Amino acid sequence: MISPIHIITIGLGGAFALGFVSKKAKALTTSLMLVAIALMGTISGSWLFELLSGGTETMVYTAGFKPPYSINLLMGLNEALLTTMINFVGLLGGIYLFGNLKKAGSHAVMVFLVFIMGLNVIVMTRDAFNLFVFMEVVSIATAGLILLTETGKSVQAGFKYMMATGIVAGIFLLGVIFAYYFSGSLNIDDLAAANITAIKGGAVAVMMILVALVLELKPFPANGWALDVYEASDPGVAALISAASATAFYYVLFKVISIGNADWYNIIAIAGMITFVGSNLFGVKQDKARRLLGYSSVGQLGLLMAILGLKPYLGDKLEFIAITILVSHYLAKAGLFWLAGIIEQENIKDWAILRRKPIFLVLFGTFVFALIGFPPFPSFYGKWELILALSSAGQYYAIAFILIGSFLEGIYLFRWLGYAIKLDYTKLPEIKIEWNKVIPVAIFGVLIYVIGAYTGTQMSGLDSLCYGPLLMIPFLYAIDSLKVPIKNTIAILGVATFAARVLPGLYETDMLRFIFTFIFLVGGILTLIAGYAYKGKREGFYPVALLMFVGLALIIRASNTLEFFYGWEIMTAGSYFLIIRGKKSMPHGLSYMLFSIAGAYALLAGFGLSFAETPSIEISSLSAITSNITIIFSLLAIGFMTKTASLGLHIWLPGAHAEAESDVSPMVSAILLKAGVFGLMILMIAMGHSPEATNIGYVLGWLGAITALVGNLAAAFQEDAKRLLAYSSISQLGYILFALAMMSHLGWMTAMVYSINHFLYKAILFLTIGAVVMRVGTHYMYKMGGLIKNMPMAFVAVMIGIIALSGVPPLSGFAGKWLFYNAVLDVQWYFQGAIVFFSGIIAFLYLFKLIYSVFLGQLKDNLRHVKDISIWFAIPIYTLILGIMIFSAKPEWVLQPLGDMVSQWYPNSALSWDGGLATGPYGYWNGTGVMITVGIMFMALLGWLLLVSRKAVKVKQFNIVYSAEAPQRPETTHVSYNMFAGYNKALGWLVAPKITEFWDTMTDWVHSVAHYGRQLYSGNGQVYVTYVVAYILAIYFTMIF
Amino acid sequence: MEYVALTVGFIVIMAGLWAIMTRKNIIRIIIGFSIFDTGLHIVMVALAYVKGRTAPILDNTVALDDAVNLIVDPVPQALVLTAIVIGLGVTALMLIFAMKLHREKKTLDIRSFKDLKW
Amino acid sequence: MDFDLKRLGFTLLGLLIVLNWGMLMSAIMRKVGARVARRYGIPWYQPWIDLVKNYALRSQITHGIMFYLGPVFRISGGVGLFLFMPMIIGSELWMNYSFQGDLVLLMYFQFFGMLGMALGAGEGGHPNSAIGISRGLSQFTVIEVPMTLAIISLAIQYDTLSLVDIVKAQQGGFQNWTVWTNPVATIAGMLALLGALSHSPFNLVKAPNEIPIGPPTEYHGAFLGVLRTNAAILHVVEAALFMNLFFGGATNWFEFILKTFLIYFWSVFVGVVFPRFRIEQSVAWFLKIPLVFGILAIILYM
Amino acid sequence: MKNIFIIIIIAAFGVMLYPLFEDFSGNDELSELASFYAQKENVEKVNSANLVTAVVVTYRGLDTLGEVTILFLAAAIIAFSLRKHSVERDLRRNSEIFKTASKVLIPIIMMVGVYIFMNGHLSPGGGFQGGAVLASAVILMLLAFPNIPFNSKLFAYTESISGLVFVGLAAIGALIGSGYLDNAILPLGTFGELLSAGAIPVIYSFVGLKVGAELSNILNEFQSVQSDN
Amino acid sequence: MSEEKNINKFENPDYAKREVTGPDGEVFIVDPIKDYFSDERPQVYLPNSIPVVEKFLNWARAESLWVLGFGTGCGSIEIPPLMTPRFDAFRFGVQSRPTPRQSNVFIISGYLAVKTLKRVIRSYEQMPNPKYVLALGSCTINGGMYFDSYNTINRLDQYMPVDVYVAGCMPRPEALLAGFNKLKELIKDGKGEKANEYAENFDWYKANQKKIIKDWNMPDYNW
Repeated sequence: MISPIHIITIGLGGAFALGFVSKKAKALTTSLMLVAIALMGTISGSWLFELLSGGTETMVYTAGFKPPYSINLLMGLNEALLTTMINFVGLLGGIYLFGNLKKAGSHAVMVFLVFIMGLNVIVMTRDAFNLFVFMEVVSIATAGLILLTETGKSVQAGFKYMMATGIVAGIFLLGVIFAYYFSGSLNIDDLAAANITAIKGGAVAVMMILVALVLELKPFPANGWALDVYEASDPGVAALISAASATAFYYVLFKVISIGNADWYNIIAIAGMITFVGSNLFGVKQDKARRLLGYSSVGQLGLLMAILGLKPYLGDKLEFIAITILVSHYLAKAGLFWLAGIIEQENIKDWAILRRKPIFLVLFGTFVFALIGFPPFPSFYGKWELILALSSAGQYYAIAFILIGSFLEGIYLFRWLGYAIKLDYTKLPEIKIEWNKVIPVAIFGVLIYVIGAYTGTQMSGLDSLCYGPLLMIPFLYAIDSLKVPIKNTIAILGVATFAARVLPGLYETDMLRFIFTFIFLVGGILTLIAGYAYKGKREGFYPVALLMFVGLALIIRASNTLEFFYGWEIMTAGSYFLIIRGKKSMPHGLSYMLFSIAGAYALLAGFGLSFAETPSIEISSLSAITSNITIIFSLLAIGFMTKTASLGLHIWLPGAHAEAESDVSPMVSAILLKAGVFGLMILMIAMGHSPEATNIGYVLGWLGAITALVGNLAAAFQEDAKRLLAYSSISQLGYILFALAMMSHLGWMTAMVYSINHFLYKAILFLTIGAVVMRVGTHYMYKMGGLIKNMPMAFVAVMIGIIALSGVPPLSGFAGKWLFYNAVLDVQWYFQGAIVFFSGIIAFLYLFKLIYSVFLGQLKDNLRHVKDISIWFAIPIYTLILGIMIFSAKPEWVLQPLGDMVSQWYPNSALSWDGGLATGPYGYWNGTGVMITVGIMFMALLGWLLLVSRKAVKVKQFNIVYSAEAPQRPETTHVSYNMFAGYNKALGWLVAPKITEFWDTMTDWVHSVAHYGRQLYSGNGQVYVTYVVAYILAIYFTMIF
Repeated sequence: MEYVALTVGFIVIMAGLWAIMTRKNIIRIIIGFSIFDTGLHIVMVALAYVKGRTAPILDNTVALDDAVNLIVDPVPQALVLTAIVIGLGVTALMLIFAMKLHREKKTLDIRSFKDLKW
Repeated sequence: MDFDLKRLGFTLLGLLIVLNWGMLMSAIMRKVGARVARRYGIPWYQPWIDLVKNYALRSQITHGIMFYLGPVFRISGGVGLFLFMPMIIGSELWMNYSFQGDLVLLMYFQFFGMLGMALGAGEGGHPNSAIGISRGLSQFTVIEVPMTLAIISLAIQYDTLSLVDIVKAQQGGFQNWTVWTNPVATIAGMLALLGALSHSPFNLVKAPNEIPIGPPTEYHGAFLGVLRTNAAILHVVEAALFMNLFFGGATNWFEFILKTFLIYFWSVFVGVVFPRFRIEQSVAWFLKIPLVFGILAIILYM
Repeated sequence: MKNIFIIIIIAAFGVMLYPLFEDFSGNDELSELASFYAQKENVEKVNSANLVTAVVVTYRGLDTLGEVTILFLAAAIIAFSLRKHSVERDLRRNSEIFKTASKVLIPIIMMVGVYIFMNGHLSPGGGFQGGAVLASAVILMLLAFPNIPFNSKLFAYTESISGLVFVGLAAIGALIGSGYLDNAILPLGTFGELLSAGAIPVIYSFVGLKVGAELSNILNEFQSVQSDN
Repeated sequence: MSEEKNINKFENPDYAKREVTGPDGEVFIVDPIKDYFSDERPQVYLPNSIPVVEKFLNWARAESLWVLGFGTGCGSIEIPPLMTPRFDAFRFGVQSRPTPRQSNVFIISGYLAVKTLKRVIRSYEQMPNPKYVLALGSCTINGGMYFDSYNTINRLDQYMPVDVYVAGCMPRPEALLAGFNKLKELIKDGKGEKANEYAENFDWYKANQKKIIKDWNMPDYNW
């Protein structure tokens, strides 16, 4: 093996040797530098390989003396990994900056090379003063690189940087020299062993060293200078600072922290968490792309710092967590900065330009998701292990801080992603493609997946099947340029194959999973069939749709919480992309994502706490929890309830469902929401039997009832057909939540019946209305009307859908209502039950409004020639109608297996079957009989009417009695707008958007705090220096008190 | 003697900080940094001092055999050399920045360079 | 389910009785109204004549298929309600098809006709129909709240949702009637009945002069005949429901006629005394007084 | 007002420094580390009379390498960032006395500089000091003869060669000696002689050249953009 | 020329042909009169072929006279007293309905302005067959005191068939009741077939109507 010291030889020697190369041969100079970095990378890489394959770490001594007499360097696994990372990003960064470096000449190239070399040394060195020297090397080189692209701003940023690092270096030097005085050594290991913190002066010296290192990591709020550097320097340089420097300095803190006493872990943890939360909070208000990346970088470093500070609680997981999160940050942030350089747009709203080359958008999305910690990226596993470990250690505040910080980061990153996906890009210029800039980004983009997959294989408990189906996604993306029918067929075949493999076995073994798999996959196939109606390419639809279905399938087959969470996040990501495809979906996609992230973090915290209770991540072990049930159950329930859009957490739903595409709305409404239901069921099966859970169940019951009421009332006052259905979904999910919360046999039967029914009729309604909307080109019901003449197929579908939804016998909706009554009386939830019943009647208001305003009443001028809904929509719709009909005619076919299933958890007390006659504890009901009776009666009466009015003359729409006048315009004759005005006067106050206001106020607060808070960064370098000094003092006084 | 040096060093450090934090002229701020560095160097030398001893150069007055008892600590002296050179590099670079800043806005008032903020 | 011809026959006979009784009852009520206004009033057979005339009108128009289905839905709702309602207690055959479903079925079957009516009237395309329906639905939602609370209270009291069982539990003397054993629920239910029968003060739905008779504005001839047939049936059946719930049911047709008459009379009695509510007023009213009684009824029996 | 705040901060800074002062008690003995350097057998291993030089060049040679790098960096940065701006220079004429005196002094100063770094391992002084003296000669030259053609390429090559020699010697130490920067790759010679202490004088000489060249370069760059207006 | 201009002045722009763009971009012409109104002609409905049944039905029609409450002129003030205790028309099976669809008897009460005539025709045509017209007061029957008015019609039966004429200026409610009784007799005798007469002579009636009504713009028959 080549001694790692030769990294210095190559780096410095190369830099000096470059002086000989002709100043004219600029490309040669730069290429030589890249060769030098590659050689350095080869050395570190070979060490990494060696150490990973079981080699021993090596200590390099200089001058032929052992430490402390001379300087020594360590090449261990960490060092090898980090130097490899640094050299790799250095190499790619060099390629990226090729043009700039070439232009700036050989001196700049030398600076670049020395910069990378210096970072290598500060990772490896074990001598405090040597560390100081090379930190100075790096900071001067950084200042030089900032000057690489010389603008007024970059010079200012550079000067601020020099001022801040000047102070920091001075403090560090002071600390080092006193540490030497008190301990007699400059070697870090000796300093640690000397335990000089025991004396006051020594403690101050250690404080100075550590606080200087912390300051190098840009802690909040003493980091204004760093943000300026990120913003103003060349993106390629910023990428290096963010990826390489940060990595190196983080490791420095990592190795030097041992000189401090145990308190220091706390201080660094707190500093880190404040940084993580603080800078992400201030980032919320930022709209300059690179500065925002700076905020994010600083935040991520804060998280890493916090992780280091939490070392005492993380035990042997520390390195895994730190490395996964560090690597994610390293790859994603470098990639993002590079992207920023390629597209050259300052304002984040202009990042829509990415859509000119969709592959960039994919890369951007990848990096954003990797930063937030979505699977399959490494940070997902890091955060998972972090939360689990913290929970086991009882560090609840730390969990809260970390999750809040991550959430705040999610706000701006997803807003940004939303801008990129949705805003208009036609006015923006073309992207200039320079291959040397694109290749590094692409390599990092691929690498982040590879490393994520590798990390996944290192996790215990994660089945390889968890990422197998994900391979469909790149495949579908690869064929994205094909036409819709081909892709649709492939997608359907994919889902169908999966369904065919999974479903038959499940029916015997696990009814619950069978039902939900059926809803997810068969529902998926049916909604995908509607996709044939689309023309053109529909770019990007199929990968994300499949992503959602894969996520759903993973949730079902998860056997432990890790797999479950993995699937949950995959599903969230897929559904986010699906939702945001709608024309006006940008804000709704964002709010969906934010609620989803918040929910996911609640889940994560819940899973973490449950892990702390049982030390097992098996889902079945949830039932073994004996203490903390209230908090765990609540957290998990809240997490699932964000998906089921319970009251308070529902505001994302109406917009998201309403603005989504016609065949996406049923996917997200009829199918996706059931994931939350499934989660709640899993949770309650495991934990529902404890008295604490029963108490929460009581609360959930009320919540469900009120959700149902408010959802239906709000639906009745909508003018937008899809929004109406979306509110209806909220209330239906309220029913289901209510029924689940009863935690009794009948309650769960009700919930299951509602789930199945809601899937059937909401899919029908959303598909039909979506298809109608596709034809008429508006969501607003008052702009439609009288379409029954043009769209009889759609009308019949909606009619059956609303009859089923309203629960009117003889259709299947009644099964749910009947069970519901028995269940309510059984558990004695009379008032909640009455509220739910009330809301059930209110459903008539909006159902009538829906069918009347769209299909009945007056046909409008411009809709006279619209055609019936596309056959590709009709096929799934009528398939589902067939399902409703079968369920209605033979409810026992569905209900009996359901009863057997629910009996596993809640023994059957009263419900018995005699053929088609169900007898509950309170009542009885013969679904088949009612169907036949009503059918015969209906036919007889229809026959009678047809007989007596056989000669009726068919007239047209204005042939109505109109106070002796004739209507003049269909628009003025169609009663639709504000249809339930009287009702609104009486009960409208119930649906005053208090909750939306609440969340709006919260958002405003966050933005206001961010707005006023970030004025801390006044832009004056001197002020920043003051912050730095004040920060040092703050840490000092914190330490002594 | 060493106490005096240390005290003076600390005071110079604080004076440097004062200059850095209050002077508005960039050149003065850079001078402040130099003062700050100088203070550090004084402190380093003060720490190296051993009462009544001489410089760590072995010549006729300092016998090789008894050097341990005759010289002051050479390490901080070596360090201070390095620190001075580093300080020189930093100062040179800062001056470059100062020059460029002046070229940009024709002023050296640090308060005028607030284009980057928030 | 076996096809039972005898039961079918009895049911149809019952339907005939109920239909004619409904006609007669509405004539009597109008007569009562006339006498209150010091008029002679219509002849007692007027409803039959009107019905015959309506069926006998020669020309008719139709707005489309739902225009046909609406009245059919409507009358199916009425007849269905009749079918699933036990009429005479103690007679297996007069129990109709009540073995197919319980009180819940009855409550939800009311919506069947309403929904159909709404659809049919909607197809007519007349704005007044839509206005009438929106008012009707608005009012209906709140009527059902005290009603539901009363029914829940009864279900708690009798530990069943089977109407047959509830009626049977009230047999053996009038002291067993719900009206005595659970007066609060009865009050709630009877207040709800006022709305359900759409008499003044809750007749804004029809509002004959402002939005000519509301939903069925466009209906005429045989369509109107069907609707009137249904109205006759429905009024009796609704009264019968309340009779069964609160007043001990009926053991023979005489008792049936007497009790349904008195129950129906209650709403007429209120109707001739009180002026009409606006829709938001009636919504608010039902969510105040009857709701309080409903809640009280449950609290008392919880 | 703002200044009061800063006074408070600085006072607090003083408070923070106080424990250092409080726990400082001067030195009565050398620390273990320093004694090691001063012990005879160890001194003989390096064989440099100036212990500071021994520490600087050998024991902590890596620091020195970094130090050299920093100067190198500073020079490089100044070079690439100032190159772009060449302004019209408008300079005063220098006096005849100044010019003549400079002609006499420059070679002498250079001699002194060379002496200082060549004897760095024996007497106070060394590469950095010597280099600085060399550079002072250059600055004198630049001031006296502003328009003299300055061969920056020569300085650049000097700089590069010196740097390479330093790094090369260091690497040779790692390859054939007992470690990176081992000075024993050359004969250690007799204690106190000019040609002693192994590679130290060589390294220090080149450091001196390098520092001189770098500082000269820096000064030249500054001077090239200087204007008396 | 000036004639045409006049017609244009009366024409309702809402019934003019208009060009419309559909949601899919298709441009087409909408002709409201044609597209929004049925253009069926009235039909003649034969009485039931079984005389007994027809007799029974006629009896039922006669005993259930649903009146369209349409205040066409000053005479309409005489109609409300019919329902008061003093006259109590309910006794005779006379009830008022608010919509022509459900009415059988149309009381044209008093002078008929041309403008009103148009509405009267529309309402009349919207009533189901069989339907009866009761002309109340001189103005309706022969113009009365408005016989030379430029804007009222003189004879209603030029424009629609009239079953019963109740003369007077104004006739009192008693006269109206007598008119009802007369109408009943007519119906019971099977003579209440004026609706079929209207259908049979439709072209004649239409020509008369169009002659006097300048701003016709409605379909020929209002279903």
